[in-house]
Amino acid sequence: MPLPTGAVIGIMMDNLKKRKSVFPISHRKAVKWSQKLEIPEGGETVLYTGSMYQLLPYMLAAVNRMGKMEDSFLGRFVGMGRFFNKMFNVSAIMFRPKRADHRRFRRIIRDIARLLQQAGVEFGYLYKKELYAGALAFDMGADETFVAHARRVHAMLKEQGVRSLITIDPHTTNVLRSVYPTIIDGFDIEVKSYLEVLAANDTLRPVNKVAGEITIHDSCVYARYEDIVEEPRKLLERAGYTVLEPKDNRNLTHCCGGPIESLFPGMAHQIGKKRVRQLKDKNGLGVATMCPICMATLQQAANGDLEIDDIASFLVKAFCEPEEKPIKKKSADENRSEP
Amino acid sequence: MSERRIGVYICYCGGNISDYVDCERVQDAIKHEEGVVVAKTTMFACSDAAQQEMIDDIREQKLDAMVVASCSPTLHLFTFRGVAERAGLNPYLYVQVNLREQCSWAHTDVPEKATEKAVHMVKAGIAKARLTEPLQKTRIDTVPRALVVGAGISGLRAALALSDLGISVYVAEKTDKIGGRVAEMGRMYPHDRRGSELIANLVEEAQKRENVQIYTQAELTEKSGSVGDFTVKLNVKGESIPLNVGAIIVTTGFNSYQPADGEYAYGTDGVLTLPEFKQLLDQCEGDLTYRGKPVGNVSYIYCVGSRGSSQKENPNDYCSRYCCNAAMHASSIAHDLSPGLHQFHLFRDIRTYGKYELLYQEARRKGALFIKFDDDEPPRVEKSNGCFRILVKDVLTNGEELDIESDLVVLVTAMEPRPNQPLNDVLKLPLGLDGFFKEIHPKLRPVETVIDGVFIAGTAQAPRNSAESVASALAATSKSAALLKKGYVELEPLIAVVDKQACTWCDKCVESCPYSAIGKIGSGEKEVAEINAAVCKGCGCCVPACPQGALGVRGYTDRQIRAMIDAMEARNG
Amino acid sequence: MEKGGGAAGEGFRPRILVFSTESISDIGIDLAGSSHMHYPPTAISIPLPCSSGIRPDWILYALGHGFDGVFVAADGTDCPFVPDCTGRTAKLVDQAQNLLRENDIKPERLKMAAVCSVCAESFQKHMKSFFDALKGLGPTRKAG
Amino acid sequence: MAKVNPAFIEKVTASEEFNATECMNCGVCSAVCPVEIDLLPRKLFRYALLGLEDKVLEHTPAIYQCLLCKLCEANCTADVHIAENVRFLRTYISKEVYKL
Repeated sequence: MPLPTGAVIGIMMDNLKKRKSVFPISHRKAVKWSQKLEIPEGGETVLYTGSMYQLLPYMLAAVNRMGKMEDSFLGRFVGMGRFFNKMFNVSAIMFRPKRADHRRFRRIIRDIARLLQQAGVEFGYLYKKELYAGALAFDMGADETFVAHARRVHAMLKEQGVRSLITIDPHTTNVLRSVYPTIIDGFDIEVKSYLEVLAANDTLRPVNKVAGEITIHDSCVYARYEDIVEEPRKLLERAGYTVLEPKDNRNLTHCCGGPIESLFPGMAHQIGKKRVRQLKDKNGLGVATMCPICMATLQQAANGDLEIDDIASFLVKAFCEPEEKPIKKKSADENRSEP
Repeated sequence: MSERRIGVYICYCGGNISDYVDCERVQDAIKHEEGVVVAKTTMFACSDAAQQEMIDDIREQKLDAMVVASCSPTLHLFTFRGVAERAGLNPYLYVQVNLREQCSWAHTDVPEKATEKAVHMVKAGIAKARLTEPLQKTRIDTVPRALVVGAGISGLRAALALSDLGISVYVAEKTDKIGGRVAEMGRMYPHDRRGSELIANLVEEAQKRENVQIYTQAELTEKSGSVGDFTVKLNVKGESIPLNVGAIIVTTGFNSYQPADGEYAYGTDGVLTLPEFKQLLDQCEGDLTYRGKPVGNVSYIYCVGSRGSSQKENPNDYCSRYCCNAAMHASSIAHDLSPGLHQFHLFRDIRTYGKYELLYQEARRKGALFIKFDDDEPPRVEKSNGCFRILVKDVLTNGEELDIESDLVVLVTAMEPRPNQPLNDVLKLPLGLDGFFKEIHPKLRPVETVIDGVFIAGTAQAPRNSAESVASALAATSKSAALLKKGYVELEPLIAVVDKQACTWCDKCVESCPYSAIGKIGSGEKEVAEINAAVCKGCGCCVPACPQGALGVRGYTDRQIRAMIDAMEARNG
Repeated sequence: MEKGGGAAGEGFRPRILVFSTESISDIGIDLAGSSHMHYPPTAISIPLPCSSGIRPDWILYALGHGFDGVFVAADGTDCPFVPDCTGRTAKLVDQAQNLLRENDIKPERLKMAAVCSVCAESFQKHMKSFFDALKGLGPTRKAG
Repeated sequence: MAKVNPAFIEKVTASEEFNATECMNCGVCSAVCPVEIDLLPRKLFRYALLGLEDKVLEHTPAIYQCLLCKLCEANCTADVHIAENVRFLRTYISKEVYKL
């Protein structure tokens, strides 16, 4: 039995309305990636994470739970969950992400910021003021919720005097760049993906020698909604890698299945497996993704068979000096859940 | 012994013939045939060298007939007639034998038998050649005037174009109105001007011309003479007017299919044919209303009267080709009148070819819905509670049965040929199976008819839209002008001949002739049949009709046919 | 005048005269040839302008002079001259069959079918089946 | 028997972006769909356009199974905004059915 669609969406939309994000996530967790990078607060140009990378550990946890629920009697309880969620944070209790997941997604944002710094791009960060952009609400057709949220985001950006945004994932890029202008009169904030910013930047040159073949997995949203196709290839090549093109690529890329993960986990998994088979056909060092959803979904589908990582992780090896390892507090159990 | 001097050339066709037919054996078998003075084989009869050799032979050997046994006459009959002409030999003394298509290629499996057959074929060709006679083309001076029958958009446009070329034109319109169907059409694609406006402009222009004369209530009642010089009579409001013209262009237009009573509820108020609907649209200002009431839903049913769909006997098999485009355009106009209108197009296939695809796109963009039905399960129209219910199985949802309420039902009706019986009796133009006038060749001679000097254009010939009609009208104009401007015409001499001795004038031949080419003249003591050389097409229909065997077609005479049969007979030979 | 079918020897190959037409059926027959579609090589044609111009006595003449069958490859509805060509030709064939009967020749020796400009295959079939039928009938022979 | 309901047609076609009338029913979208839902999007839009509300709602799961990946759009010969159209149907359902 599939999950009750209305109830699942309902929980997420309620969260967006009440807690300004689809899954409630603490500010502390959201900004943790930026430690010691000394990024100024605010400014005209800001790096806008849109919380997507930070949300992914929660989504993985949720999907893990719901994937088990999909065909069980538990599925019926999701409907009731919505009722309780309005009063207290059900999703925060139900889905407890793994510490390792938090760490690997934080690492990617950090890599992106370091790449921008290395390229001499001047940018700030809104820290705790930053808000989720609302892509999921828009995709689910919860237009009223989405529009209200978008207005809130826009007002905040204006208040902070932001004129230009550097986004780091396709969904946030698309929503801010292509959807906001259709619902907010006079929306005049420039939105660029960091891939576009870096590709157009001439000062970014490799500092370490890297080599090998990397299979590229285009994001549907980057390729088909935002026409960002050449930039990631250019960057990988500039870094020193050879780009391998899988069967379905560029503007005909094959979806990872991720977008329906929260409603139809089983089906999403099948699509992910299909894509993994295509990617395996042309495999070198690994597969580069440019969307946290793609990365997570494909990694699950590959189940360790294939090295899949965010493009930023590959780029940072060539363009940046290795970072000093952050001091570990004890040897924590990596699979331990943390809220 | 024959006194003829015949040259025979057997072509290898580079192996196409000689690989299966032993050409030397054929040569041996025929070289002693009566009258043969030259018998040769050649690698390619059509090559320049071979042609020159023939010319030399004709001149040096004083040949008076020639046979080339090569490929199909459709390829090289005129080539070798030309060879004869260049050598000073009358081209009608040439005979072609089709060895390639009808012998070597057809019998590649039995070369021995193919060779035997080739011998028979060449012998028959020689027998025919032996009985050839020199013939001359008939030359007739032309009259620089033309008659256009029908004053619709095609006729009027043809008249102006002829006038431009300095050819005087008479236009005969049967009704009392000029402009035909286009005058009633309302807004037209793509310029969005009204049909009546287009017609008014043409008429205004025609009236300025001294060499254009339009007769209304005028019917063509008689035609005699022949290409380049016809004498015709018009009955204009009861008065008979004789005219002398060199060419006739027939643009008599079409009839709109009238559905049978009850066909898709036709006859019920609110079920309209497409032309009726177009008139309704043309009369509406502001919202689309019918009988004073606003229209909310319109359903169109396509292919009514076309493509075998009709509740009448003998349905039209053809696609009327203009109607999909016209319905799309009407739908678009209707939407512009009432943007809130819901329009449902129930179709079998959409054929908006060429640029008309844009109309289809436009209609869809304006919200028109297209519902495909199966040929075997046409929609049903029921009247209930003051509106119509259309019941249709939608092919694209796997046969979901839909129930659509509609205020109006528009039947997208076919174009049909006009029953022009009196005119057909006069002109004797052949009709196609579909009942429209038929051209000689749909691709190569699209506006000419078997009656030389009579051309067809517009929807008298086939269903088509006004742009295509005018294009064909202008084609007919240039064919007419090419004929009349030259000042004379030459006619093929391979026509019927009368053996005056044998003829007893029983007039059986007269009725057998499809072209009224046979008349009567006095010959000494008696009356005999006479062939009008300018009208006869050489079909030979009169030949078997004559009880006396007094008729024959040149090139296919009784003597020639029998001689060929004799020559082919192997058993006694 | 005509002997029975028994006169046909083992090697009997009936000869067929085809009356074809220059602008229609010859085009179809040509197409059979250019497609290398084999038919009995004893079939041989005399082209005319139109099948409605065949004299019935030519048919009788052919059957009296060595041919065992006559096939009229008619214009059919494609005729460029007369719209009712099929009817006209059929009438002539009727007359000719009567003529054959009068002369004690089996009317089955005359066959008519419309052969259009793309009717290569049907022409081939007609030739083969007519050939076989004539084989059964045996040769036509002039008396005496 | 399915009653064609013009009022529903008007509701679903209210968005300027909803351009499913331009669909030519070629089926390429269904052929390339990674989800392999044969219903989507060709037939779904037909139900919507014909005003067959029940049929549309019957296929709610399919409407949410769409990845919005636009692979169909990249292959669409009629430039139908398929993803946006699907999203619009979700909007309709979110509002009218889920009352979100």
